[in-house]
Amino acid sequence: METSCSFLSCDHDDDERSWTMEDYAGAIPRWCPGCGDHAILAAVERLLETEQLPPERTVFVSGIGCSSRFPHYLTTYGFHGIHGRALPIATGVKLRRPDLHVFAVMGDGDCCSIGAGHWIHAVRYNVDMVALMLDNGIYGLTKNQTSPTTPQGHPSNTQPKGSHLMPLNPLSATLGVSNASFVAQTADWMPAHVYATIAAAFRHRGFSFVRILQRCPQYTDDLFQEAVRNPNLVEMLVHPDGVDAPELEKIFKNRRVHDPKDLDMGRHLAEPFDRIRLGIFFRDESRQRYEELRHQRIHTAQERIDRLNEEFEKYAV
Amino acid sequence: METSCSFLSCDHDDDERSWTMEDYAGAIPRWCPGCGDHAILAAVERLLETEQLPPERTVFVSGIGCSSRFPHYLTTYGFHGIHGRALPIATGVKLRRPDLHVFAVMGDGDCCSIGAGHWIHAVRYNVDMVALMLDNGIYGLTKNQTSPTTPQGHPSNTQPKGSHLMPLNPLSATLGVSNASFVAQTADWMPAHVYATIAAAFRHRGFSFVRILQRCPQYTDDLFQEAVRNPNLVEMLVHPDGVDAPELEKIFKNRRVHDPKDLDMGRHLAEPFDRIRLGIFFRDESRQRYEELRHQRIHTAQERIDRLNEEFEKYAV
Amino acid sequence: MSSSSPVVTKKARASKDAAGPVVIRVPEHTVEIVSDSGEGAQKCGQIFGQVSAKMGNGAWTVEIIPAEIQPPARSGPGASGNRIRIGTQPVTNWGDAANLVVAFNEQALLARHELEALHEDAIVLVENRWATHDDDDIRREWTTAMEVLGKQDYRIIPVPMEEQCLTVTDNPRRGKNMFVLGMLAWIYDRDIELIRDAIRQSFRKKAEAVARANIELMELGYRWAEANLDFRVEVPIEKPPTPMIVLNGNQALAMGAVAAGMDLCAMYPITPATSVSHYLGEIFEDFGGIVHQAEDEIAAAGVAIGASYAGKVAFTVTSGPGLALKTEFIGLATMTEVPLVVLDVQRGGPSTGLPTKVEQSDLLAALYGQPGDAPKVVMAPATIEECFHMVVTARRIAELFRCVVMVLTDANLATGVQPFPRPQLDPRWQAAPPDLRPVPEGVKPYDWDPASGLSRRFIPGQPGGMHTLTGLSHDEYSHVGYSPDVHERGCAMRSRKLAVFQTTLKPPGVYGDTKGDLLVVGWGSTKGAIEEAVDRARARGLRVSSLHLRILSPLEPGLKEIFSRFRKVATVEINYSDRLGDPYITRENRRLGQLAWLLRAHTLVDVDCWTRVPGQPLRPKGILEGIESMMPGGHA
Amino acid sequence: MSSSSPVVTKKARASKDAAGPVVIRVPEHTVEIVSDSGEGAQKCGQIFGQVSAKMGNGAWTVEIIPAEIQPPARSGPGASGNRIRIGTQPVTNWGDAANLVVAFNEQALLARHELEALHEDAIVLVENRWATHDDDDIRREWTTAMEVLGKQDYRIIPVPMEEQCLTVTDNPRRGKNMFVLGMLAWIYDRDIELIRDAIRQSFRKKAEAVARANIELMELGYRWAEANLDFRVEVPIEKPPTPMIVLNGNQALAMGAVAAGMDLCAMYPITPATSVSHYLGEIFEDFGGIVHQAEDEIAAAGVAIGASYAGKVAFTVTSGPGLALKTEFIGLATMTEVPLVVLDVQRGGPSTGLPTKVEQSDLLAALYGQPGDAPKVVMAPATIEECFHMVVTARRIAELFRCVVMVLTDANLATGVQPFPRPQLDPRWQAAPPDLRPVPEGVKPYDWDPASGLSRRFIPGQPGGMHTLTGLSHDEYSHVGYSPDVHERGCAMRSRKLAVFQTTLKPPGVYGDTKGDLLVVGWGSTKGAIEEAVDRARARGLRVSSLHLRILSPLEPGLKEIFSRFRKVATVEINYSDRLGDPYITRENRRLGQLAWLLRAHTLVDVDCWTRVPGQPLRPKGILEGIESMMPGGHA
Ligand SMILES: Cc1ncc(C[n+]2csc(CCOP(=O)(O)OP(=O)(O)O)c2C)c(N)n1
Ligand SMILES: Cc1ncc(C[n+]2csc(CCOP(=O)(O)OP(=O)(O)O)c2C)c(N)n1
Ligand code: SF4
Ligand code: SF4
Ligand SMILES: [Mg+2]
Ligand SMILES: [Mg+2]
Repeated sequence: METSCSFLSCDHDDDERSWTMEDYAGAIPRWCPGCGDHAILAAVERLLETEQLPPERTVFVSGIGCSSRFPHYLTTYGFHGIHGRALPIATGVKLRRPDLHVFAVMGDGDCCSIGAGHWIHAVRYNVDMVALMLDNGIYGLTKNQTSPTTPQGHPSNTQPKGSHLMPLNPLSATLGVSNASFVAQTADWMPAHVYATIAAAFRHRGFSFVRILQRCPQYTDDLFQEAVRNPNLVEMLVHPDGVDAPELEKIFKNRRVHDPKDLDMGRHLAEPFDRIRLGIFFRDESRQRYEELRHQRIHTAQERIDRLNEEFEKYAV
Repeated sequence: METSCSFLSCDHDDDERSWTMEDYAGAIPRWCPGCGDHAILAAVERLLETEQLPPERTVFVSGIGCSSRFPHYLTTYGFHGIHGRALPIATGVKLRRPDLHVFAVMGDGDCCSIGAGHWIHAVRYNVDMVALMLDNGIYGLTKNQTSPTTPQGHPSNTQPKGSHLMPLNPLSATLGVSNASFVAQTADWMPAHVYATIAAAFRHRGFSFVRILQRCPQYTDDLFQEAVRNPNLVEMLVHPDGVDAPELEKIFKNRRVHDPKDLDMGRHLAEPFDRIRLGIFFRDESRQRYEELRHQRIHTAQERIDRLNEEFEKYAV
Repeated sequence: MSSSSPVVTKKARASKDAAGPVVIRVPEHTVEIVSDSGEGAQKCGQIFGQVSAKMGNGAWTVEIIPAEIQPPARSGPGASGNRIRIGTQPVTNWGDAANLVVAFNEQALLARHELEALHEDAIVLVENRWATHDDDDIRREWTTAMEVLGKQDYRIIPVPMEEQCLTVTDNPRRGKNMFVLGMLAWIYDRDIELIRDAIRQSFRKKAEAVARANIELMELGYRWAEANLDFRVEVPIEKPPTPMIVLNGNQALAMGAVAAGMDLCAMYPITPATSVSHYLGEIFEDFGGIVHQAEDEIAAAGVAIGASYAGKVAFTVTSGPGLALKTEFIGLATMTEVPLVVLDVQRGGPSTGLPTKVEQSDLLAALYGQPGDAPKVVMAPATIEECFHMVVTARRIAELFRCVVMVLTDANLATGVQPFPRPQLDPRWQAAPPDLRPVPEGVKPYDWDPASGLSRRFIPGQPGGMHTLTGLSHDEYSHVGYSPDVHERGCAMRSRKLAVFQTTLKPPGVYGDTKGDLLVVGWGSTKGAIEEAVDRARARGLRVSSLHLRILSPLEPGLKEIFSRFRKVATVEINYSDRLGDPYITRENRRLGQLAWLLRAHTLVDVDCWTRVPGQPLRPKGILEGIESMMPGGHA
Repeated sequence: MSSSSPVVTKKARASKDAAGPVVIRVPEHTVEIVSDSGEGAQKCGQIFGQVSAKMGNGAWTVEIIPAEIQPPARSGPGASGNRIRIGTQPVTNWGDAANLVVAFNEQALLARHELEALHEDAIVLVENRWATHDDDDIRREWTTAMEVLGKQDYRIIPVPMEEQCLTVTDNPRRGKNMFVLGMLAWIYDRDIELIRDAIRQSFRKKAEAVARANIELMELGYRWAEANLDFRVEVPIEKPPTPMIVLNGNQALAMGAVAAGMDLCAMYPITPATSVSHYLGEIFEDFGGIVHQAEDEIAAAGVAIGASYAGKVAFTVTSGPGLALKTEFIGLATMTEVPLVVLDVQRGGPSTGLPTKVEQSDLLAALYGQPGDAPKVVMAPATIEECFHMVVTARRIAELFRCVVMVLTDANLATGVQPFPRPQLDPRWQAAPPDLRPVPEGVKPYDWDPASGLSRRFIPGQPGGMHTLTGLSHDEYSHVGYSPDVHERGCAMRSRKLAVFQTTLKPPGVYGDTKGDLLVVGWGSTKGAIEEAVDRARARGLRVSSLHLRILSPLEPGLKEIFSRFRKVATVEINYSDRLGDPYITRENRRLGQLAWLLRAHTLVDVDCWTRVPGQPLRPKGILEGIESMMPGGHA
């Protein structure tokens, strides 16, 4: 993400401060014990620390859901918005303030159900931010309703006989959107991989969509249990341009070379399959970024007045 | 589409009536001269007549836009809804009344911008209906604003220096959605192909998404001009299971065999390319249809009372 | 009083003082059970309330809900549980304070104390393991809490809940609630067989052994209480004359929809409305109905409108933020005259606000939220019984008047549990199956009766009825209108229906004398608490009456006349209002409670208000104070 | 009077009656130009109005807009054009009826006649080619129309517009409007050079030849009129003392946003609001601003909120259906106290309603549309000048009070064109650039002044200010609140700000005597028409005054006192209200105009109303009738 601050007269760039993990910690997380969100938060804190992002120049925007409590648990700027609408808010922030590091944190219901329209369009705008979708395959906060990513047959309070439809594949959907520039998947139970993936997302200039498979012991306890226990159920997408988490090499033996430039293959790999694939499905640094296309020089009050007076001339009596 | 009427005690199925094109005509269309919507309306009337759909059992639902005036110009049941929301209304109609033939007519802004969330989910629900997206690459009714499908660089009233972003590809986006079952493209200036495509869409049991390239002489006059003049700029996707419009064979020489079963290839073919591709990109009759999964037997008033009394027992004091 | 199968052994009894326990005989008693979230106090309370009601006590159960799935353990705000108020007579509200509290930890207890939830001489049964916990901090917290609580007049009885449970289970955290249930069963002499049934019902989806283990724990609690406690409480039972059922408000709404013959509930999850769909999710298919969880609230409204248009009235159910999203579609339904029932289970606002807590602040948004003139019927049940019946009525009005009917309940009704007379179901309550007979020649899609604005709608499938509905201004043929008259006329026809409906209504009754010094006006879930407060005020000699509104749009007739017989009129609402005396607040700029505002415009009477937004139901005691402060001559 | 460069040759003049034309000298005159959509009557009218204003006439231009892009040719509802009322004094509204009408076909003319748009002795210039058209139907239509029109006292002058145009162009349909402009230029003796400039400006995006051809056509019309017409109209010019500019309301809103230093307009297209963004789309980047066309209205609100949160106040602009969709986000901005300006250009409702037509029916939705208690400032400009200045004010209030400010205009202001004093721009009107200095130790994100509720917000980038905004109920630290007090307090702080703002306001002035029989109260675009009607009523001896509200929430002070000095108070609104005397309508169930309703609740005065929803601006004449009908003792 862009860190230049040309546009505002601030001078934090050359400051001498440095931050530790603790500096980024916020309120004590109130997620259930064993909730995958804890690990994701830790990975994000690690990223902030590694990249030494000034807390005041970092903004986490979220929707509503268990996952969307995220910003409260960090000491950065945060905006816990409304359900499904994290992305428009985050877009507004970044459009106005390209100097800020913007993260959007969403749940699967938040992003793929009520927020679906914004999601599609955020992918298309390709505004530089990291979008994390914490996918537990269920509505957590509202206590167990089917989400678009709930596996078919999995019962919930609104579909007690099991989810009716096959789940929506958020990767395929994202990859279907023109101007998509970064699509990756990781899983909460592999902190090193989560870290490496969001680090790659952060480095990517554009809208980086990361789906994080997230355990919800409360409502979808069985969803990833097998995959957690059996590393063979996971296939790692690897590539020199991909996610680098060497410490995982030993555990996860299923490795498949995939060049993130290959969109057709990325789409193909995103399709359901008997294993869970993690890594970068697609990346294209050359896609146009909306905030860059729209970037404007800031004008002084007097410049504005002069220009407006000129405009008045056209309409003068 | 399903035509059984088991669920209501009506007996039109075996009626002896027959309908002519005139029977389906409604108010005089108020589209601009040369507007592609006229031809699409004619093709739809032809379909109604060919299939002899009883006007009272046929419902056209639309949003708001030039294109969404469609239902007014037919003598069937119609619901000219609100901008972007044709699909939820149509879904409600079909869920409640599987015996009806349901069509949804939308503009590109209607479907891909404000209606994007519903569109993604309608594809996923795969409720049996024909969804026509009349894509003129612009907001017509509100007089010339950029739509998600406006070609990059094309000026409009809101983006006078030209559309900022590359256009959204509605075919790719639809093909990215899990449970997609029918995705096709046609163009208003080839009435035979429009007809053949919507006929195939109508025959498909499921959500049939048809993007119709539509000329808007008022605001995007140049959009398809070249393709209209030069049939070589068009590539027809053909296949025994595809669209059949033999009268076009002579004019459109670029023909490419594509099996609609092949999703990977369908996605690949949907990607931007120097020609306009028309035909069926993907079809899968086996996808589950939400209204079928959810279908319920209708209960008599007494059955309901009895059952509710049983339920009361559980809570009886 | 009955206790069918004695689980209590002679031996256990023998260990007690020969004189036996003191029996506290009272016309009503209020119990609270509070635990950490996940420890099951709610289930315990629900069963206790249900069984009490089944035995014939009046009962009202209110859930104490933390705002989060998993709040920190042993934290005040995280306290989860129930209050159950039982009585010889019907109970209409949660009352003021608890007479008996069972707390799984002292922090939850302390929080309830701080919220003034305990009666001054409450009996408290509290888990004692924290007193001797390994963790210094916890022991210290215990001591500090006990010091505070010790200063009160409570009778605090430490109970070795966990220790006891460990004798039959190795996960006491999951079983403690049943132990407590058993204690309560002994204290209040509840029917053990009914309790066993309830436990079985509650665990019906789990393995049978689970229910068995829970029953065992319950019986353990029963025996422990018998052996160790020196008091019992007797709330005499007077069997009600009619058969009763016990439901919470959301179940009642759901059953009402079934009784109304509706068969599509289109919704998107949102607290505290969602449980309507949970309950329907379980039973609706048995009635040929389906719950459609849409992609968002907008789509839910659209699907309901589509389904209504295509046949029978469908409904959508939501709460504040979801209502906001349905605004545009509600306007469309109004304009096209597609009947639609919208259930709004109110929670605290604005915005995400207090998702699990009660408030009555959607009133004006329901009435006026839609841009343009969008007349609709707005109703509000005051009791759980009315939740049931009002959905039936709403469906009929929506159909007859081709309009939107909004039913406003709230988080208090949603989760409150109360027995009420079992409805005698009537087939005429149900929507008729779609009638597909041809439309008679010449009938127009809006064949408005020029006086009343009423017309019959056609539905798809009816030969000869083809027309296109539109949200644009339109004439009788549903053709888009281009002349000024068309719009004036459409507006008038849609508005006129409300006037017609209003003329069918009777003036509301006054609770208490029909004249006096103060008339308290309320709506929705506050009825029981208001009337109890009025009773107490009258007992103190105050000339106060109350009036409860069920129909907010159009307003019920006769209000001005009724108001004129009182020196002062004031609303009581769970709504924000500015208070006179606060900085900057003047009589002129004071923002009043939403109902007060409405009544002022309607009657031109200087309606005052006493409002609070505590995120919990109002207490009779609080309202009584409000009444006293507002008595003409008082200081409000 | 000036006509800089004479285009009129001696020869042309010579062909006229030597006596020269009759000159009608009047203090004001109203012209209508109507054509089929696409024939350019609007452009002709706009230039005529603009040039008239530039010359120093008072002027008011109203667009006559068909509902569709391409209505059928020669159809009444499809008539497109302008009315331009010019005067020696400033003109504040579109008046009653046209004194001169130029019609491109007789059907458009007939439609205007039927809408009573023509003065009884109007002069009519009508294209004559239809009289001799090849198509029998068309000739018949012409004859029928002329019969109807012939019965009136109009002076009808057929003009061979097309025939004339064909002498210089082969596509007369596209050039006729310029021919007409030329005729008008001669009739009203307009400054030809100004007209040429305006034509050039208007075609600046096209090839230069286009402007040239149009100027040629204009000059042709001028010469034709000079040669053939026997009358001219003189509306004397009194140069206004200050420099003036001529804008329509949407341009004024857009320029106001620029003057306020805003640099993000997030919107989604919707009539009649969109042209704000069209205009900004052209100029905003020159100021460092951008127009963001979002995927829908919800996203537009979200982007504006995000941008505001991140620095300077941003705004969103919409109309009814879009406002409905922004409801939830407006609640969030209110709750989080993120300043936000929402411009709502009202159109006819409910639902899609009358997309291009004026109405004032979003008032209550603006005030009360959000579930929960969502206090916000609602303002409404009454003139185009106020459109400009109110955006500047709105931005400042939003920032100072950390609140949502809604500015309601309407389709009449949006497209109306009027000269007003050129604003003297002030740098202090502009939002300061984001201040990123560290937050002083100890300052909380909601450091509410306990009396006023005011606090300073921090924005991202300020060291030490890190906090998380939330739509949940929260305390000063923006921490989610779990106790009743937190919610009560938050509600009070948000509400208090309105009271503080209200105490800074002055009572509105009364137009006319400050006491009398009837006080007419209005808001928004109706001011000019109301005051003109009041003038006329007073001229007839009626004791009527008027009062115009600009701030609707909180209401301006002193209303009750002002009202008390009149025997009767009534609003005039472009809103629906039930009429007494209509079936079923009683004093009790009558639904009043939205402003009337608001004022009743606020003042407890029995405010009556006279309202119409014709989809066009009210006429002074109509209001005058309303006033007469409502005079105490009158029959309302
Ligand atoms: C407009 C609106 N609709 C519904 C809700 C209720 N709601 C809160 S969170 C949520 C879904 C939570 O699921 P998800 O997004 O998957 O997040 P999770 O809790 O699983 O992390 C819903 C439906 C709301 N707050 N606002
Ligand atoms: C909620 C809402 N937002 C905006 C509008 C205004 N509006 C009407 S049609 C339209 C877009 C039309 O474009 P498209 O959907 O492509 O249809 P077309 O007119 O091109 O056929 C818009 C923005 C509206 N009616 N309602
Ligand atoms: S409910 Fe699930 S997602 Fe929510 S905090 Fe608990 S474990 Fe996590
Ligand atoms: S504006 Fe374009 S889309 Fe609309 S009717 Fe005219 S040509 Fe067709
Ligand atoms: Mg989730
Ligand atoms: Mg379009």
